[in-house]
Amino acid sequence: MPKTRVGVFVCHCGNNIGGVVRVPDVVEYARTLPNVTYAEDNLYTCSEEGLSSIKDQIAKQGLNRVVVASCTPRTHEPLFKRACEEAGLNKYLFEFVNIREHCSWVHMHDPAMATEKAKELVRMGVAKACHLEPQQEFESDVFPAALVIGGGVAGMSAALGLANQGIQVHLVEKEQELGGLIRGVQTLFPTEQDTDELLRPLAERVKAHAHISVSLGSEVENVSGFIGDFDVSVRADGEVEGLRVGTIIVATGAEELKPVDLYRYGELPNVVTQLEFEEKFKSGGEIPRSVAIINCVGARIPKRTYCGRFCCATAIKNAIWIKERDPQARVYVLHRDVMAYGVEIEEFYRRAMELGVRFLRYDVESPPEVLGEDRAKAVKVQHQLMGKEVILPVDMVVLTTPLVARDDNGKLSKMLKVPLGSDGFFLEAHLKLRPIEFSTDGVYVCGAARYPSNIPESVSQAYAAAAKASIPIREGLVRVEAITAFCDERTCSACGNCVEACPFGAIELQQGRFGRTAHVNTAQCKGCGCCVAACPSGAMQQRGFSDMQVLSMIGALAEEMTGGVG
Amino acid sequence: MQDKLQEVVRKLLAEGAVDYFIGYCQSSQPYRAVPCFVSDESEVGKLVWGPLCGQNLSKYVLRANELDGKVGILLKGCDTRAVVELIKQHQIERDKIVAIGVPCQGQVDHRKLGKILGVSLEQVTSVQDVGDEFLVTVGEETKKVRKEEVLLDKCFRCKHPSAFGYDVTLGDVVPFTVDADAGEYAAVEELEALPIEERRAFWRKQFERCIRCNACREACYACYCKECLFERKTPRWLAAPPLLSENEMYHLIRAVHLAGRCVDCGECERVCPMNIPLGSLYRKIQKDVAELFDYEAGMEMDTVPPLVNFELDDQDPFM
Amino acid sequence: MESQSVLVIGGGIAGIQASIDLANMGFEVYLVEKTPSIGGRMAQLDKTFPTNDCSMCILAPKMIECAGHERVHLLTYSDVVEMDGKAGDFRVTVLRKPRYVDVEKCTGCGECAEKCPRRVPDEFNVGLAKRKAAYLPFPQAVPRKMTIDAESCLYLTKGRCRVCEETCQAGAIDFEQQEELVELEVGAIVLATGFDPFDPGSLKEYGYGEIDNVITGLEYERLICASGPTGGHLERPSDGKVPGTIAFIQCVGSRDVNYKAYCSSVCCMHATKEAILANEHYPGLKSFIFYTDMRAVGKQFQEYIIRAREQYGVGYIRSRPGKITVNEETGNPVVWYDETIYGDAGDPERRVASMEVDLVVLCQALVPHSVHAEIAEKLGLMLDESGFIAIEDRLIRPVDTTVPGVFACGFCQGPQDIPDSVIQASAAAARVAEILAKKSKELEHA
Amino acid sequence: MVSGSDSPGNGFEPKILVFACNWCSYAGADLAGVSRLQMPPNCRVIRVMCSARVRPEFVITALSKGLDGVLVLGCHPGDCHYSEGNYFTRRRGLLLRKLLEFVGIEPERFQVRWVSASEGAKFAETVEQVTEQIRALGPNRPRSEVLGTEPGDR
Repeated sequence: MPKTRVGVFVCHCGNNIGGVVRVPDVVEYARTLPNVTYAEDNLYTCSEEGLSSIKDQIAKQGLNRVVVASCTPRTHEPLFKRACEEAGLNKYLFEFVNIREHCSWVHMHDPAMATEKAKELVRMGVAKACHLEPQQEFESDVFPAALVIGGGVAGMSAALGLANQGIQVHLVEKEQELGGLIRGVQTLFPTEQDTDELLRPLAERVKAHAHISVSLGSEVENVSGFIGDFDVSVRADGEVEGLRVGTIIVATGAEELKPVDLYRYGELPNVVTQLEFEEKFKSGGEIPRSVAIINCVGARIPKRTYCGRFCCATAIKNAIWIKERDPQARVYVLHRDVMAYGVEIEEFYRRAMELGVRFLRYDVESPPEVLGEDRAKAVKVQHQLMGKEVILPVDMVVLTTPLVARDDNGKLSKMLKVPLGSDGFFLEAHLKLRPIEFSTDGVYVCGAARYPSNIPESVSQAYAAAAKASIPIREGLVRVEAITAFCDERTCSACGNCVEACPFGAIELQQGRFGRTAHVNTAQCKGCGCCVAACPSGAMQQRGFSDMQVLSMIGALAEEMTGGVG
Repeated sequence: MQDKLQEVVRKLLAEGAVDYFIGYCQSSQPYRAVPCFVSDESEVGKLVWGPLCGQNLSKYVLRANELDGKVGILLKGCDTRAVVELIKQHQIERDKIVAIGVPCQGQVDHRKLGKILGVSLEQVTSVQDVGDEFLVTVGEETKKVRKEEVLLDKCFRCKHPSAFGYDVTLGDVVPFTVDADAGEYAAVEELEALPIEERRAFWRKQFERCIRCNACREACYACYCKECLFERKTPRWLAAPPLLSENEMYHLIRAVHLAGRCVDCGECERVCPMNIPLGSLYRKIQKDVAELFDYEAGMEMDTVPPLVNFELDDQDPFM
Repeated sequence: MESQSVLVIGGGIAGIQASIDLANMGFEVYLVEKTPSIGGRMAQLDKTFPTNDCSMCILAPKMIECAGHERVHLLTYSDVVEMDGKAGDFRVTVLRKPRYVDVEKCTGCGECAEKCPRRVPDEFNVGLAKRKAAYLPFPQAVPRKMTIDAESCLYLTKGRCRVCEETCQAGAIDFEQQEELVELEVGAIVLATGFDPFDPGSLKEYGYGEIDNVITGLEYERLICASGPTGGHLERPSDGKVPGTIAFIQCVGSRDVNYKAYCSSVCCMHATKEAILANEHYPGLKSFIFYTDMRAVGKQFQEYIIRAREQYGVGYIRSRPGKITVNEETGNPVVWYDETIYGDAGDPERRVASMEVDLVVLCQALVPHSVHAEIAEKLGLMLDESGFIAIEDRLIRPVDTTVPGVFACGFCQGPQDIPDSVIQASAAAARVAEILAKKSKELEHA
Repeated sequence: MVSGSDSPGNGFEPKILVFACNWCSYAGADLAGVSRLQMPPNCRVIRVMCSARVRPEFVITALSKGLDGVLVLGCHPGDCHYSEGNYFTRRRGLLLRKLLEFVGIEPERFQVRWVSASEGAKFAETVEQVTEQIRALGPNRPRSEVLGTEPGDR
C-alpha cells in the first residue's frame, strides 16, 4: 500500500469562514496532523482557482487523499469530488469538513472557539480520510419504459412528453376516463377555452399514441425496485398486472376541499364550491342574478396555512363568466388578498372589475356571514373601505376552496418511498432547484400532487417531469453512488439482522463460498446503513461510512481525553 | 428418568437417527454434571440427569452444522429458548436437531449450595432431588436443603416456550414453579431503585474487577459470531489492557448485542472468575426489551428481533 | 439528418437548467450568455425565499455542473447576431466579443484587476461599488476568466496604459483579440433571457435618484449580501448608518397601467425575504412592507409570511404610498400613505398618514430583458402586450413560442420565481427532445 | 480549548459528539448555519446517511473514550428518507438510554432528537439545551480513566 498522503484545503469562503475562523491557524494545525503532507488555504476553494489548486497539488504532492474544509457537502461535494477525479484521484478518496454552516456561521462572536472547533473538525476529517478507500460506482441498466400515475392534464402531458421522445409509457388512471379533476370545469383560465375542447383531443392523442398504453379504472398496488428497474403491480377489475419500468412520474392530482362547517356549506342548498358551481352550469341552468363568491375558504387559516394559488383566478373567471352572460347580474367577490400574479391573471382581474364585478376585501378576523333560513339569502360582510357592515342580498354563494392533498397520497408515498409535506402534498427534493424531483432517484412529481397549480403550470411541470424521467432512459444506464453496504462473507454469521433491518429488501441470506452469509443487492441498496448498525459482528459495512471510518472520527475527537494517540 | 434417557439415546444411536448425542455426565466433582458427547451406544451409560445439570447445552448444537447427519440434544425448558433463538437466527436448522425434552424440577447453584452447607463442595458426594428438597450427602452425613435456598436464579423465573416441539419427551415439559417472593426482575429493580451515583459506583466497582478473560463471551450461546466485533483489527474497538472505561465498553456492547437474544441461561455468571453480576446487566436489557417492545427471546419462532423491528407507535420521548 | 444540437440563449438559472437537462438527454448544447459569466440574476441574490438558502450556495454547484458538462459548450460574453431556418434546422451566428484575455492562458488570478488603474461602476453590485476595467464579474464567476471592458479600458479608449499586460504572469492579455463570429447549426432554440429591473426614476413621487435613502430592491439585495460591497453591512447611502426602520414599497411600476400593468409575481416574497434578512442581521430593526395584495402563492410562502410577521416582527401595511419626501434634518425619507384608523366609536376612517423611516426600498417592477425585442425580431417571434415572449398555446404548450422549434422559459415569457423558471427550463428541454425526435423520425408535429 | 476539564462548574466545557442524518438533521444543522443561529461551540457533527447507521456501539465507545455526551439526530418519525430507518433509531435510543442509566450514566449524556431539514432553529435550540445540560453535569469521566486507542491498523 502506498503511504497515505493527505492534502487539506481550507476555504475562507471570502469572509464567510475567514471572517470568524482563523483560517491560517487551521492550515498550520492541519500540517501537524498525521499523514497530512500538504495544507493550504483558498479564498474560495470552490472557485475554478481553488479547484485547479486541488488538482495541481494532487499531482505535485502525490496526494492520495483530499480533505476540503469549507461549506456543506450537501451542495459542494460533487464539485470537489469531480476535481479529484479530474486529477486522476478516485473521488471516494475525498472527505468534506463543514466549517462554515457548522462553525463560522454559528459561532460568529467567538472566533477563538470557532477556530479551535474548526481544527478539531479538520482533525476528524483527516482521521476519516486516512481510512477512505477507492470505490467503483455500481452501474445498472435502465428498462426503457416509464410509468405515469394519474391521467389528468398533468399525467397526460407527461405521458405525451415521454412518448413523443419514443419512450414507451404506461399511463395508469384510477377513473374510467382520462381528464382528472378538470373534467367538471367549464372553461379554462387564462384562455377561457372550453375544457372539453382541450380535454377531448388531448385524451384522444394519448389513447391513440403508439407508445402509450393506458389503463383506466386501475390503481398502482405495489412498487418495488429502484431507478432503472421498477416492478409495478397495477390492479384493474380485480386483475393484477405486472409492469416493468425505468422511471415513474406521480401525477395523481388533488381534490377540491369540501368546506364542511364553513359558511353553512352542506346546510343550505345554494351554498356551493367553485367546482360544484362549474358542474352545475356546465350542463346549463339559470344563471343566478346575484352571487357572492367568498375566497380563501378553508385556506390561509391556522389549520391549513397554505394558499390555493389559483383559486383567486378561478373566482375571477367564474365572476366574469356570470357577468358576460348576464351583465345585470350582481357579482361580489369577497376576498383577502387577490392572488392575481403575473401578466394574465392581473389582466383578468382588471377585466372583471371593468365588467362590474365588485371586489370586497374582508378581514380574516371578521369573516363574512351567510344569512338565510333554508336558502342563502344574503351575505353580511364588514366592508373594509367603507368601514361598515354591509348586507349583500344574494341568491347563490360560491365558496372558493383550495385543493387539498388526496388521502391516498400516504399509500403511494410509502410505496414509492418518497415523502409528503405536512400539508399532505408530495414533497420535492428541493423547493427551489429540484421542484419536480424526489430525493429517491427515478421518481418525479408534477401537477397538483405536488402543490395546487393551474393548467399551464401543471403542464410545464409535466413536461419538466418528462424531461427528468427521460434522462435515465435515454442514457440507458444509472450509476449508484458507492455508499452502499457490503458484507464481509468470511466473517458473516448469517444471523439475519441485516435482512430484517433493510428497508429496501436488498439483503438476502445466500449460500456462497463461505457458507450461508448475507448478500447485498447493490442496485437496490440506498446506502442508509440500517443493516450495518444492526450487525453485531461488524461483518456488514457501508462504503464511505464504515465502522473504521466513523470510529476513527470519534477517536480523533476524543484525542485530548485519550492522550493523543494517532 | 435417567434410565429412560439412556434408553432413548441408545435407540437413536442404534437407528442412526443422530450422529451423536449431547447430554450431561458426572464430572470428577460429584456436585456437578458436565456436558458430554455420546456417539456410540457403549457410552450411553455415561449419561446422567438430575439437579446438577444446570449448564446450557444449546451452544453445542451448532456442531451439527458440520455434520451430514443430526445431533441429539437433551433440553431443559430454559435451554430450549436458546435453541429457538439459534434457529431464528439461522444458526441451525430445526431438522438438524433431535430434541429430547426433559421435565426439570430445578437445578442447583453450587455456589449457593456451598454457602448453605458451610463446607467445601469437594466434600459433597451426591445431590438428590426429592420434591421440595434436595438430599445432599456430605461425607457420611446427609443433609436436607430446601430448594428455594440453592436453586439457580434462573429457575425462579422458569418459562417454557410453546413454539418448540420436542422430538421426544421424557415426561411433560412444563415450566417449573417454585414459591418464592422474588419478582421476575428483583435484582434489576433493586439496582434501579438506587440513586444514579450509587449505581455508577456499583458498576464501576464491578467493571473494575473485570480481567477481560472473555469467559462470559465464550460461554454465551448467543456469541456465535464467526469473528467477534472485539476481535476485529479494523477497526479495533478495544485496547488490550483491561482499563475500567474499556471494560465498561466491553460489557455494555455485549449487553446491547444480547438484546432480544439473552435467554437468561446464567452461563456468563457461572463462568465469570471475578463473580461479576453480569446476569443483572443482561436481565436489565431483557426487562426493557419486554417492557418497551413486548419481546421475549426464545418464546416464539416467528417474531422479528426487537432491534431490527419497530412499531409505528413505539414510545417516542425524542420529539 | 436534423441537427441534434440546441442553442440556449441566456445563462441565468433557467438557461443553466435547460442546458444541463438537454445535455443529460444527450444533446449538444450551445449556451450563449451576454455577460462574461453565467449565473444571471440569481447570482446577485443574497438568499432565496422561502428556505433562505444562500443563493450562491445552491447556484454555484449548478453553474459548475453546467460548465463542466461534456456536452455543454459555453459561449460567454457573446451575442446572437443572426438566426434563420426552421425547427430541426436553424442556423445561428454568434458574435464572441473580445475579452482581450486569452482564456486558455488566464488563470483568473486577478492580478490584472489589481493593477488596472481604471475604476468603473460595478454592474454586478448595481453600481454600488466600483470594479476595474479588467475584471471578474463576481468571485464565483464561471468561467473564472478575466475580461477587459473595451468601453472603459484606458488603452482601448485612449491608447495608453497596458499595465495589465505587464502584470500578467501568464501572458494572457491580448489586445489584438478581435470579434469572432461562430456559426452554429442547431435543431432547436431555447430562450431564457430573463429580466431587467425597472428603473423607478420615472416615478417622480418616490424620489428615487433624488432622495439618498431611497434605494431599489436589487440595490438592497447587494447591500445585505455578505459578499456585497459592504460585506453584508446594511449601510444607508446618505451617511452609512445602519437603518433602524425600513419601509419596503411594493408594486413600484407594477400593477400600474401607467407603467407596467402586470404583477411582477416575485416582489411580495422578495420584500418579505429582505425584511427577514434585515431583522436577522440587526435584531432590533423594524421593517414595514407597504403592499397592495400580499401575493404569496407558492409552496411554503404563506408560512414564510407568517414567520416574517411573528418571528421577525415585519409590519405589513396595506396601502400604496402616494409620495416620498425627505426630512432635510435627518436625511430620513418620509412615506406618505393612506391608512385606516378606528375612531372612538370603532368606525374606521381613511386618512393620510406619514411615516419617517431610515431607509426606503422600492420593490420595482421587473421587465423583460433589453435584449428581448431584438432576439424576438430576429426569430420572428411575437411578443405579448407587456413585451414578454408570446406563447402560442398557453394551456397545453406553455413553453412554445409562436415559432416552431423555439421555446421560451423563465422570466422572458412572464414573471415567475426560481422554481417555476427551473420547471419551465426542464419543460423546454422535454419539448426540444420531442420535436427533435419527431423531426428525425419524420413524425407529424404534435 | 473545548475539552473535558475535570472540574465541573469551573469553566468546564463539555465536548459533545453529534450524529446527524444527511437528509434532515444535517440539512437542519446547515440551515441553522445559513440562518446564522448562534450556538455554543461544544458540538461536533458526524454526518451519516441515516440516523439508523449509528450503531449503539458508537455511542458507548464515545462515552468510554471520555466524550461528555452523544446526540443522535434523525428525521422525524415518518419522514425518514429511507422510510423506516429512524424507527430503528428510536428503538435503539430507547433501549440504550435505559441501559446507560442503569450503569449510572446520566441520560442527558445520550440523547436522540428529531430535527428536520427546515428546523434550523430546533437544531440550534437542541445544541444549546444539550450543551447546558451536560455542562451542568460536569465531565463524563476523569481523563485518567480513558486510554487512546488507535482504532485499527494503519
